[in-house]
Amino acid sequence: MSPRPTAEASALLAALCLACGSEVKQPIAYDHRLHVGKLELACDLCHETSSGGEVAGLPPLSTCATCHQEANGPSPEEKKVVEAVQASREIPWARLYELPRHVYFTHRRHVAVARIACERCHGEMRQQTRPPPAALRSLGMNDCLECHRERGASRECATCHR
Amino acid sequence: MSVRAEEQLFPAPFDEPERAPALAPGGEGREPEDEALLRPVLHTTWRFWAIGAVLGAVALWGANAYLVQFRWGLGVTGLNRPNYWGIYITNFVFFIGISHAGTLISAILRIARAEWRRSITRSAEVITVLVIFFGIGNILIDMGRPDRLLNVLRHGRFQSPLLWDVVSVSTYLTGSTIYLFLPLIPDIAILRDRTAGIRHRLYRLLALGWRGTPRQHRILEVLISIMAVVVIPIAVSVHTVVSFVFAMTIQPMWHSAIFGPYFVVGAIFSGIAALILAMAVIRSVYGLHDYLREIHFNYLGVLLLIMSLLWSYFTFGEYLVTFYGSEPVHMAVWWSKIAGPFAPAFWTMVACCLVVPFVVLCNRRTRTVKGTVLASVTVIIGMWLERWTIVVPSLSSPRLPGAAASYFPTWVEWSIFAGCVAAFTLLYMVFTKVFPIVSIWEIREGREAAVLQVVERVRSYLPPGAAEGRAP
Amino acid sequence: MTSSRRDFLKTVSGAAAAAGCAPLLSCRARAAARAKRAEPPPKGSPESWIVSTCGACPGGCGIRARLVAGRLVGIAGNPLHPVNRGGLCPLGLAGAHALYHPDRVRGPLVRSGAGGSGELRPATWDEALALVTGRLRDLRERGLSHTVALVDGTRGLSRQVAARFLASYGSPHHLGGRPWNDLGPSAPLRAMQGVETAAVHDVENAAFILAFGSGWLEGAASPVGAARAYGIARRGRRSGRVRVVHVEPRLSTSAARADEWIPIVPGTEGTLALGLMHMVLREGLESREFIEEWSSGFEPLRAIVLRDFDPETVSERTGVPVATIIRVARHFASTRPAVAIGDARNGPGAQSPATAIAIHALNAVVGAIHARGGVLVPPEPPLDPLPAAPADEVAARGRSFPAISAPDRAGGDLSALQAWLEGGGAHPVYLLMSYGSDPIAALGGGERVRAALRRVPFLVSFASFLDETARHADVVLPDHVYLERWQDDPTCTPRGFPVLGLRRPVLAPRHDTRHAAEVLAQLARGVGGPAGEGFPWRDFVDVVRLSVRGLHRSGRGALFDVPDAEAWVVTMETNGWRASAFGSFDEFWDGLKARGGWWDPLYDFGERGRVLRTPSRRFEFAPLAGALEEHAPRGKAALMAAAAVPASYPLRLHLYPLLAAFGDSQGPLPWVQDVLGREIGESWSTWVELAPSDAAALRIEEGARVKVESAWGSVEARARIYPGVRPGVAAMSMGPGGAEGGTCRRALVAQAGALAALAPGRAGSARADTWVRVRRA
Amino acid sequence: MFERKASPRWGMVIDLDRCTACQGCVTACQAENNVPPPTAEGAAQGRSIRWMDLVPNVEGEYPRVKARLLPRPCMHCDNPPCIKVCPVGATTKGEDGIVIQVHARCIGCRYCTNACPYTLRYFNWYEPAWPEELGLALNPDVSVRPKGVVEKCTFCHHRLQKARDRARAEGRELEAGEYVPACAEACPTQAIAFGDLDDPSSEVAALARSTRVFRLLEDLGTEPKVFYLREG
Repeated sequence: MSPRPTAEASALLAALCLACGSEVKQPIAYDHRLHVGKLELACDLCHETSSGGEVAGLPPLSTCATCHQEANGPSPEEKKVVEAVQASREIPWARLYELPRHVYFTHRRHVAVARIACERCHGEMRQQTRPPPAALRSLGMNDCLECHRERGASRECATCHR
Repeated sequence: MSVRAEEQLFPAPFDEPERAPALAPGGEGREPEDEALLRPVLHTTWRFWAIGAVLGAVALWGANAYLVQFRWGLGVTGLNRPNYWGIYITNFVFFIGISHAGTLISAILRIARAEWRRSITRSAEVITVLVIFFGIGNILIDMGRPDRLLNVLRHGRFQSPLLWDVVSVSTYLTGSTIYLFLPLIPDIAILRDRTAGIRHRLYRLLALGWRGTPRQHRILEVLISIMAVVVIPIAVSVHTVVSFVFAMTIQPMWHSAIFGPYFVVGAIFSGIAALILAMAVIRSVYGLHDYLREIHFNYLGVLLLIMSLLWSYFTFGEYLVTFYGSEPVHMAVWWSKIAGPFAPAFWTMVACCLVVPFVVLCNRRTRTVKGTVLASVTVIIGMWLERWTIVVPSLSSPRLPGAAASYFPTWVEWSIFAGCVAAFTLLYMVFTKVFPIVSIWEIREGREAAVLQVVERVRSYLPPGAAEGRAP
Repeated sequence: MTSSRRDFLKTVSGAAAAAGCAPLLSCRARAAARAKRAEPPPKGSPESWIVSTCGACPGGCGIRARLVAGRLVGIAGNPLHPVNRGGLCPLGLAGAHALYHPDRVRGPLVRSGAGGSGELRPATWDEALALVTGRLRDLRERGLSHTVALVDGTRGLSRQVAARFLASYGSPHHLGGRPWNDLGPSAPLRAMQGVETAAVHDVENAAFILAFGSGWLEGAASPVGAARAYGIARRGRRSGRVRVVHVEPRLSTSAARADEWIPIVPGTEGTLALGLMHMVLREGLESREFIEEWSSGFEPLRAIVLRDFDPETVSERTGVPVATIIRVARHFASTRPAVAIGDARNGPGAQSPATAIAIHALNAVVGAIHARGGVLVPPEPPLDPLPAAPADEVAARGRSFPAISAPDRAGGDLSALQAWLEGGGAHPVYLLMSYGSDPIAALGGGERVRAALRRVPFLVSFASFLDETARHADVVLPDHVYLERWQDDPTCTPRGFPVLGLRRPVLAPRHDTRHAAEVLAQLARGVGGPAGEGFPWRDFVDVVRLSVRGLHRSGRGALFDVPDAEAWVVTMETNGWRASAFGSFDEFWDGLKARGGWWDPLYDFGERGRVLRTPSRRFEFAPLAGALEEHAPRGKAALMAAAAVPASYPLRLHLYPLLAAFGDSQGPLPWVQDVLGREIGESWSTWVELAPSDAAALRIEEGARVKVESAWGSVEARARIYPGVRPGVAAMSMGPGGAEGGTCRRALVAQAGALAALAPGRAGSARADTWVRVRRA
Repeated sequence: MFERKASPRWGMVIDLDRCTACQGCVTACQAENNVPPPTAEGAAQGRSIRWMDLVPNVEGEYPRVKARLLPRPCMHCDNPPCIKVCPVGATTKGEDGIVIQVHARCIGCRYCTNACPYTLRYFNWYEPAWPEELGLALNPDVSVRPKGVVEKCTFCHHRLQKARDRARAEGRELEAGEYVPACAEACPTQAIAFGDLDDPSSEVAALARSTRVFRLLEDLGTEPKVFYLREG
């Protein structure tokens, strides 16, 4: 047991810190603009549970494998994908968004029920040619509350905190 | 208490005539007279360091105990369910109560123009300012999440009596500090002129350019008067809202309408006792027998006696009313104090707060320095026990069965308590080393102007006829 | 308060000596004792539910296990299971802690120290199995196969596998070692009805319940089943609220829930039952129909009861006022249906068989046998039997030796085993296996019991937790816990409907453990000969599948379903149709897995032959009359003499069960431990309850440390003054047994030890006549 | 967006005539809500956390002794004394009447625990800890509380949210019985009924109108939403 006064100390920090910490490095420089912008793939094609689940989810290798059995172009990044697919090695995608432990959020409620566009919280991911090292939009409790106020959703503490 | 009542109550002269200083304005020759007041600031003996080291060690021990608690949680205390509050909250109420020593008493005496106040106000005000920190500190110590202190400001809810405390106590602290500082300015200026080096620079800064001009004096007097008036309602509010923390719940023997005045009376009571004790110590340690005289103790002793009776009246009322109400839940707490596990604390409290002070103080022959000090010591102990028997028994007898556990503080809690007392004493000592503990300029002012003023004032009380006609 | 003050003084004096870091050090020690902070599985992890059967106690409740990210994160009741219908007791709900318990045996253990030293070292399965197989083979080759005994706490197919093993191996010693609330053959049913099954009481339909002895709710064979039936009888049926009268020396939870509590002298419940019978007969309230048409041998009993058990005598003996006896008797006999419930427990503190028979006879006198709202005999589910076990001449010879068993004794086989080992046996026991049982704890533990077990040179345990027997074992072959294994769980509902619950693993085994039945098969194959041939199955699931084919073929009953479906099944079956179309066997099997089991919600009150299997095909009163006749020459005098108080031990010891203290198959679970004696506010300690008047006379204060002493030993306990204890009685709760030590183990265990110390090896008779004295420690 | 009818008023009715005091509810609650396993030391100090507790009350003298054993969750008062005193708004009452503790905001002053006349709020005296692997059984729907904060029964509010999410995602209203706290679900005798007190057709509303009904410390005016049905 370690004393964690500073770690969980701060309602201050924790509430504000949806995407804090150091830079997130992805194993492969995935191009959202190419996939989402140009090829017009839907977000939930890769982030499978983003409409109905609790977390959006990161794509399993099988999802990549549907297109990347063989190289579609010369990109060195794609080569890594193809190698992974051929070796049946899962790609260790890193999570960008980490909720504090006491915050409970479900995509189901926000995407399936409230039909909020992904951009509202995640910013213009479709414009990104490289994986961003941090969340495009850093969300805090006030951002949640603002949206809840706008949409007349519940602003009771227990809606998100347990 | 009106001015008149005050003076009738204390028929003795302000000072024995043969010792009365000359009325001439102060000059070179007078300096040595008040040198005794500057001596503690300018000269320090090894005894100071020795006592300071001991107190410092105890304070550090207390700090260490708090670190233990901070690291592991409040589990290191003896608290439990249902005894969620214990010694820390007792200390909080107790220390805030002690803080009424200074500002309130000094302000009342100032407004009442009780001339004998001049040598005691400073020492009283210092108690206030310093002890408030420990009052607030005990609340912080009691918090499960001291790291979330700022939540009180960010998310404060005014429906909670605890917020009233926060506002009231912080206002009181600010007011008291100003009220302590204002009368210090002329004395700082004296020190500024007597010191060199870093101390000189400090005093120069704090003296705010005081030169003692009549205009400055006038402004200072006005400010002090304003603060004296302002600080009284704040002080009353402080202990009222402290009592409201308890009274606003529906816990048996907390939920009481007289808690506000009861707590205020208790606070002044314990405050006077603390002041007497502090004066006695200063007087003997720094040899200020000429400034803190028998008469001061005598007068404060009478005040203490009055407060003791007032406090007893409230206590009697509180317990009698509960007894006649005979609500089972209240009676459970009542009995636990009268004849249950809290009976030792309760009856010691009665002995300390009523029996001893009454016997000692109502007799003029025992109302000496020693007598008042003895009474003060018991009152301080008794008032701590009073806070204890208010905070703990109500929690120990919850309404629903199944949550009964007894509470006794652990070494951590006792250590922190000891640390608080030691740190307070140490800070008080340090204060006496930095500033004169008896107001020099007020003493001088008293010598120079007050006697004439008083003569004038006393004359104004009397019917004009005969006296007017036969002027000397 | 005193202790904390003492701590304070201790700390202050210590602190005065030490430097400023002392308190930090003392806390660090505390930290080492405390465990780490834990986090739930990551949010958004997929979740699944698996239906299985609880195995924390023999109650046989259906459970649903919630799995998230490969972790068992919750257990809930199976709402389809007819025994519990979604409800669960603390033990079942804390099941995940049994799975993740720090005290589990994580792999095979082999003794490293001297015999009985309890020193064990980890071993491989190969090594441990070779050790046991070698011994078994050696004994068999030397013609000593009959010196092997197996104590068996299981039921259903696990029990059959053990029986098969012994049959082929050649030993007659298949001993019952049931946990003390298990449904086992009931003594009165055996004696008076000639039936070798458990009796169940149709609480759900009873209008009047007269409960004798301790805790029929918390000590029931299926606590959840009994509680559910109680709830229905109180408020869940149209026919009105049941009235409950509870007879016990202590105001137990059951007594507190009853409409009337009759405090009685411990061990005299049988006398009271006969006193009530006396009043019933004297007032002509007996069921003539049952007595004349269904029973035989009543007249001698009538004569004895009318002669010896008049209310005055009974009142003097039992301490129950005459007026109460008359009133309760009238109420009991004139309310229909009414049922008297005895104490179903076995083992230490259980009711004596004579008492159980007297209570059963009282039921018979008012016709509450095999009748709605009375005592029922549940039918067996139509399972396929396993093929006959192969045997050779060695096996046959071994089996011809006389068996260590005494099925009609209250302590059952275990006390017979103890007597056997203590020198009463025809031949020594060279190898003892404890299988689903902890014989040392079940016998009450204590030095005498341990010494008896130490006479067995080779002890094998299949325990999942290091229980008392395992500690003394030579080899421990750890079983899975119930959440990790396949098993059948035959049981019944309080209305007498047969139930077959299916237990299946909710998670892969966490440690290097093996299914005990499969290990037995492995041992058999290792021994070779017919024993090896007797187990052609790959694993235990195959055995279960083989057996439940019978259910499928019979077409009777139904898979578990919502309560509303019950009426449909009943309608169909009473009209002679198959209620359920099971489809193919695989479909049936999948249904069993998905729903949790099979049951048959029909109790045929017509089939008298099934429940009365005595030679006369009638209910026999003779066993009771015979037992009473033995005392007859002395008559009343004999009854009165037993009530004399031994001068040096003035208090009677009353042992009562706590629901949460069941389940001797697992380590104590902290949550369960914490709710143990909630009604008196004690949980982690050993305590003894005294009546205020006794405590005052002994000058014992509430919470004082006391010594409870009997002629056999003494134990330390905390005194609790409880107005709900009959004066002259010292009441102690029954712990589940087990050994000391371990992460979560505490005084609970000491409680079991208390019994051992006070009444060593006196299982079954401890309650009636253990006299103690209590004094300040 | 979220068109709503009048909010339900969740309440509980505990039928003491059915209850056998088995304490299944107590353990069900502890397992569901990640209550740290109690220890002997903690129990001796009166620090065990039981959001749902069995409150024993023994009255009278032998042989006329009556023992009443009351399962006691949070009363979820309509007029909760705890909320009034919280200095930081860490305890709130939702529209549906459930009184909730926000562990992330609580400063641990324990004013609410003292203001509650039922003493049913609990405090984390230490960092909660699980011996070795026991922590694997933690429920992901409920956060593990840090040391130094107050916690209490939430009527398993997380279950309400899950049920409501499911219903919304399927485009329907929440059905009766879809949201039940762990204690009510586990009760072997179905002594604990749970539902919308404002819905006249609900079981709880019907039971709450029973002549057997009483509430704990009713005279304090806290308006508890937990009702008891007395025996007999």
